[in-house]
Amino acid sequence: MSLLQVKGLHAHYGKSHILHGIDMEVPEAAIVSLLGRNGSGRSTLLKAMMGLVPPTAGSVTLDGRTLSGQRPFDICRQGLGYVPEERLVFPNLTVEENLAIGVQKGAPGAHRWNIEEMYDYFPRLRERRGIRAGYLSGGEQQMLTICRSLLGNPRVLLIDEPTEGLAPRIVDVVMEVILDIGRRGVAVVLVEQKLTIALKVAQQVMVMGHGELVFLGTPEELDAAPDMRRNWLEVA
Amino acid sequence: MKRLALLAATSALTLGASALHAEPLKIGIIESLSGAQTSTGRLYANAVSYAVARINEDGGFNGEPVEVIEYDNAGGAPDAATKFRQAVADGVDVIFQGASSAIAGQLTEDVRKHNLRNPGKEVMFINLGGEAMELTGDKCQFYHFRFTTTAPMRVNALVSAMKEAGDLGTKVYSINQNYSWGQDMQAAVETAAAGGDFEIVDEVLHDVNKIQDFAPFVARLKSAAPDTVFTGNWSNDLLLLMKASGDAGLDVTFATAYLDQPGNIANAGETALGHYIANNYDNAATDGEFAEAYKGSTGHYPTFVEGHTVFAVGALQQALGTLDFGGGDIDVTKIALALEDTTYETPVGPISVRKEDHQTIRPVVVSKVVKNAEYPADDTDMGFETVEVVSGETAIYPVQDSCKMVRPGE
Amino acid sequence: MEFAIISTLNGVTYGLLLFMVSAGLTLIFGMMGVLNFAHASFYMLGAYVAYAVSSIFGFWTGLLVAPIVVGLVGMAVERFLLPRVHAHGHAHELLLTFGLALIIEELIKLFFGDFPVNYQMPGELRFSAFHIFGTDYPFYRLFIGGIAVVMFSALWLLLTRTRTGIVVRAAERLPAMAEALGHNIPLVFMFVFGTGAALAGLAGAVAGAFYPTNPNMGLELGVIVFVVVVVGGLGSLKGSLVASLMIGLFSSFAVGLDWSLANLLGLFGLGDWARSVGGLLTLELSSVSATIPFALMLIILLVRPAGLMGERN
Amino acid sequence: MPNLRTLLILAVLLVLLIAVPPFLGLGWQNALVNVLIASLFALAFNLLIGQAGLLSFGHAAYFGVGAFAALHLMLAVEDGLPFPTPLLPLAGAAAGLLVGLVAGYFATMRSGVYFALVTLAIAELFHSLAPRLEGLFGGESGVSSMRMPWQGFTFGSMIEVYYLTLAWVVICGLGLWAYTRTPFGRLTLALRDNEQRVRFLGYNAHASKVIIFAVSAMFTGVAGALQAISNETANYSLFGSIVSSQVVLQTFVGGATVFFGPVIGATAFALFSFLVSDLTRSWLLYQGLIFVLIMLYAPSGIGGVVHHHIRNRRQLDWARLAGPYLMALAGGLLITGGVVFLVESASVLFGEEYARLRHAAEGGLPAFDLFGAEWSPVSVLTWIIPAALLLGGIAVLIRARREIDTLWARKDPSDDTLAETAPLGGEA
Repeated sequence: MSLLQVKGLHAHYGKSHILHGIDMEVPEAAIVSLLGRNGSGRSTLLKAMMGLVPPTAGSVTLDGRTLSGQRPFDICRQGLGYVPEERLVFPNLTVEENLAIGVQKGAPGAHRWNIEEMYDYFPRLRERRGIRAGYLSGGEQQMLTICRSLLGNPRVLLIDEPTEGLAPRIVDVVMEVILDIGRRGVAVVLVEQKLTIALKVAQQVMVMGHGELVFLGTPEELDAAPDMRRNWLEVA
Repeated sequence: MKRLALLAATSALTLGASALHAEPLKIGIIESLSGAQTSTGRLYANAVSYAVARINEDGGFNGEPVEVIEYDNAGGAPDAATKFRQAVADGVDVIFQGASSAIAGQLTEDVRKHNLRNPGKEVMFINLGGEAMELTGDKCQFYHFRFTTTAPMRVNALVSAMKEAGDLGTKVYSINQNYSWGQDMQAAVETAAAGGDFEIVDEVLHDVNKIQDFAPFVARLKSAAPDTVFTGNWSNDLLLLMKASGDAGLDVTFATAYLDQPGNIANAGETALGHYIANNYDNAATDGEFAEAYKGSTGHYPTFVEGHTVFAVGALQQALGTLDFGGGDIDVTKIALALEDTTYETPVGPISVRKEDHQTIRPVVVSKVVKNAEYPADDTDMGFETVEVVSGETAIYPVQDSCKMVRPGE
Repeated sequence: MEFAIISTLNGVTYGLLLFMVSAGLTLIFGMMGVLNFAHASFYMLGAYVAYAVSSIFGFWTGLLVAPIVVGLVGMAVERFLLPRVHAHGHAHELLLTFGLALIIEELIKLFFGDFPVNYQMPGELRFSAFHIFGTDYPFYRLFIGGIAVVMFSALWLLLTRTRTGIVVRAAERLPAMAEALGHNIPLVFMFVFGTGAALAGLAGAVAGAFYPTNPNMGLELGVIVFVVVVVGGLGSLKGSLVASLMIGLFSSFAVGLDWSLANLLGLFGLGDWARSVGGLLTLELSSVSATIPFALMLIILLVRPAGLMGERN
Repeated sequence: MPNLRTLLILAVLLVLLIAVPPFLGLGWQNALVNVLIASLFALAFNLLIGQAGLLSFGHAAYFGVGAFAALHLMLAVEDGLPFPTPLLPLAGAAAGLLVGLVAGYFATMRSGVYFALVTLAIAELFHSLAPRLEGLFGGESGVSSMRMPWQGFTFGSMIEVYYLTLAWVVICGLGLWAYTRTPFGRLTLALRDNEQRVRFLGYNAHASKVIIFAVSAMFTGVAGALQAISNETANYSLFGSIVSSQVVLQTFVGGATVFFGPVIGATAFALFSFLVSDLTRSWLLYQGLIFVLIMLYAPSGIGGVVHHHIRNRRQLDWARLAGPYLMALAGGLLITGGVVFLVESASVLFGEEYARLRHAAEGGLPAFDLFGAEWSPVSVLTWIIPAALLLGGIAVLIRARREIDTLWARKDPSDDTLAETAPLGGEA
């Protein structure tokens, strides 16, 4: 049985129906890339799993335990980590305080992370540990949000567009860290716009369109399906 | 309790046999029965009800028990205007009101206009507590009667009694609320300076019931180093002022007008000792007969405004006694004329109406806060001891030039 | 000199009392965006609870119980009432607390009557702290100030030095994000609201024994507290401390200053003209000292809406 | 656009308002004048909150300004200025507009809570300065004048004042309604929903807000002038926070989202104070309770609930709904009974008179009179009755609400923007 299972998930934003019954599975320690055009519902899917947008139907289970219907903080404590796309650092807190917020001692993750490891991943953050996060650059803020969520020792980490707007050099650093996270036994669901990156790191690829899952397979299988890429991924 | 008109049970019995369709005299109390001044408004209303019950025990008027209807003016002039019209609609003949000069000003104007427009259906207004000078000055009119003191009367009485008792000193500080009543008090203190042989060291007018912390005022007061502080402050403004000066350990005597408001003595505690008040009435100045009778009926001795309110109704009762409408229509103008000629004997002395401006000439009781008083205040061991009952002739001041009263038929 | 020193002392202690009341309001507004109209009612409630408790169990018990009771009331409001209107926006939250203020005031009148109640400081606190320029300075004023200072320090340490404080400050900006990191934000909100209410309750319990405890005390202080919070910067604890002291000192000094616009114009030789015009120009500062805070608030709102120390609008 | 039925209802209402009052007593005529003035005030206030989404906590300022302006004009008329008495409210309108433009210019620089606070501060400034400015506001006793006769009308009787007020309120009401139908009125509605878009369309959002603020202040000024004409006095207490907050209460109880909602609220409150304020000392408590309950359970107000029913009238099966609605009403009445009993008992038991009775009974708990019966505070029965009323009422109400919810849910909920509004019939 897979680590994370999503069954028939529906979600609404106000009156508009965004997710139309998503079924997906994430195996232990796997990196799954979630692809699709803007507005296809990828971000909403992550938020629905996290409980930030309460699902209107369907279920999310982690290791056999039902997460859907619970408050986000409970979901987090049971092993789901979330890195939002807007780089939501707490601007009035220092880097160190931002990291301290993420620490969850009782969490069940495969690896127990500590703040020093984070600084090893991104030495830049160590240099700026006393600075208010609001003053960090976009790349630094992205590093901070990933680290902050990792410190909750998640079993599955949901990451929403980590590379958007970053310089290529920093993109490489971030992706290297994501690969390392996967190597340490944490499953990752990665929403990614850049196809090459998404295919490079992932063991499994999913494509969403209009709130439904339209493709599920390996990166190689997606490569072999040009129709799929033309219809659901490339910008017309 | 508007529609539950208050009828004394006894009167119903004694009057049961008289004319079937006689017109009852209706008294309307337009008081602050909600809002910040509720406590005072309630006292006025209760005392009027008590005194009217006495009228009804004595047979009522015009062959019917006198009816009392209470109206809540919510502490504001606009609501009072509305309630006045309601009272007119209910057929009220005499209106009583006490808490707030502003409301008294509204009501006297309403009464004047109503009477102008409705000759033959006049309404009269007995003012129990609106002490602003303009009510018997600029705004004076035939159908308004003031059955309470004014600032000069209180100040004159205080000056004369305190001087005699040797408590006045030569340096006087005046601190008052910045509206007509407070300004009147300040003016009265200025006027009294020559006769009282004192010098006014400083004068302050401050916002009404808005100041939380009086310590700054006490600091200013202290630097002027007075012997006596005259203040017309009431409610919180008095209490806070007195407590702040007590806390600062100032050795001054307060000469006040409203120190006997319920709760003040208990709240001020020992700080209140030795301070003076001039008021219309004080239980300690009497033989106690009235106080006991009042207590017998209401369960407590008359406090604050209750005494003089009862006397106002008493004066009205005496005036009514000289009239007989034979059970027919009530002519309010005749009642007003009769009231003008009434001299009512209260336990502290006679009250009569000065015809020129309808201010009552009345004794003013000057008392002092002492321990182990005869009538303890607020369940404490403190209370008021009478220093002097200043006669009406001594306390009264000349009619104001601004009063141009139009008498009926003129 | 004497006037200046005494006025400073008085201004500072009064300012600290204002701060004690407004701290809770600032905290709640900063965190939840709710402008709690019932805050001054919590202050009054604190005084009355303390009065009721102290008349049986003594002053110190009252001082302890009042903030707890008021804090629980605050938590109940946050838990059961505010969520019902939350979906309709901040205006409805404001209206709800406004209605609650009306109800609390009327309930107090219902149970305790319209007169001031006899709530007194205990005898052991009724002494003069020191003697200055021939005046006693009451110890209780320092006591009020001292409690305010302790409160401010405790809050400051709590917010900056503890994990809970960090979570509170994080949730102030991004509550959903903080919750997604595993923090029970609904509980934090309830705790903050309760703490804010409890602080107001404590202020009421302390101040009620010094100033009279009556059903209007909330009304009288309520608007001033708004002024403090707005001038200081909605949500800034430091700001409301500064604003409290400013208003405290200001109302303390204004009393002794018979300045008017006419005096000012007199410097330019326009004094007689101003006096002949009268009206606004001849109003003395001392007689309108209660007006000044509103003018100050208006100016601040228009010139620097975030307040003296606020960081955002 | 108004359909025929709405017009018909309004016409009938107008005919009733014209034809009935001469047959009513003075007291009712007086109450109706207050209802009309309060209605206009609330309508004018609602222009801001309902149209532009701006919550003002200081509308007393414009009400008071209008009243004083009208009074000064009345004084001039008394001194011989040939100005027709029926047109006096124009002075209120002009003053309201003028002050509204200035105040609005500053207030609308802010939005949301900040806007509310600016308006609050402006009103407080007026309130605290007015008693100091004797020339303008007549000190604390205020300004007083008299209505002068004009063209055979003496304006001495209540009924004449009533018709004058009615005429102005109807005209202004229509004016306000027409205003919301103009392109500019619609624009301001967009302002409430999406300010960004208004800017995008090339309009100056701030200027638009100032105009709507000033228009609201102008009509508020007319209401103030009408009150001045009817009272013939005004004093600074008109600027008090009570005046500002009453109109807020009335508007939201009536419903800010429906044009005639504020009229419903104003009518309900004015009549409530007319009928109840002299009956019980706790009427402000009841008023507060009603307001909070409406905020909690019917945030769109009475008008909103009514409107909601009218909009969905075709889908509603009244044969089925009538039962649960009556049940809800019964539940509401039971709860009201329980609450009133408790409040009135408390007001007796904690009152001064009862304290004296206890004193006389040496600390005992003597029986007290309430609703024409005698109750002993130590008897269980005394407390079982209100408890039973309350619990029974709540139980009935919950049951009724569940049934109502299911019946409402049967019709398609998606077209229904007020789905979250529980249509509670009872305690309002």
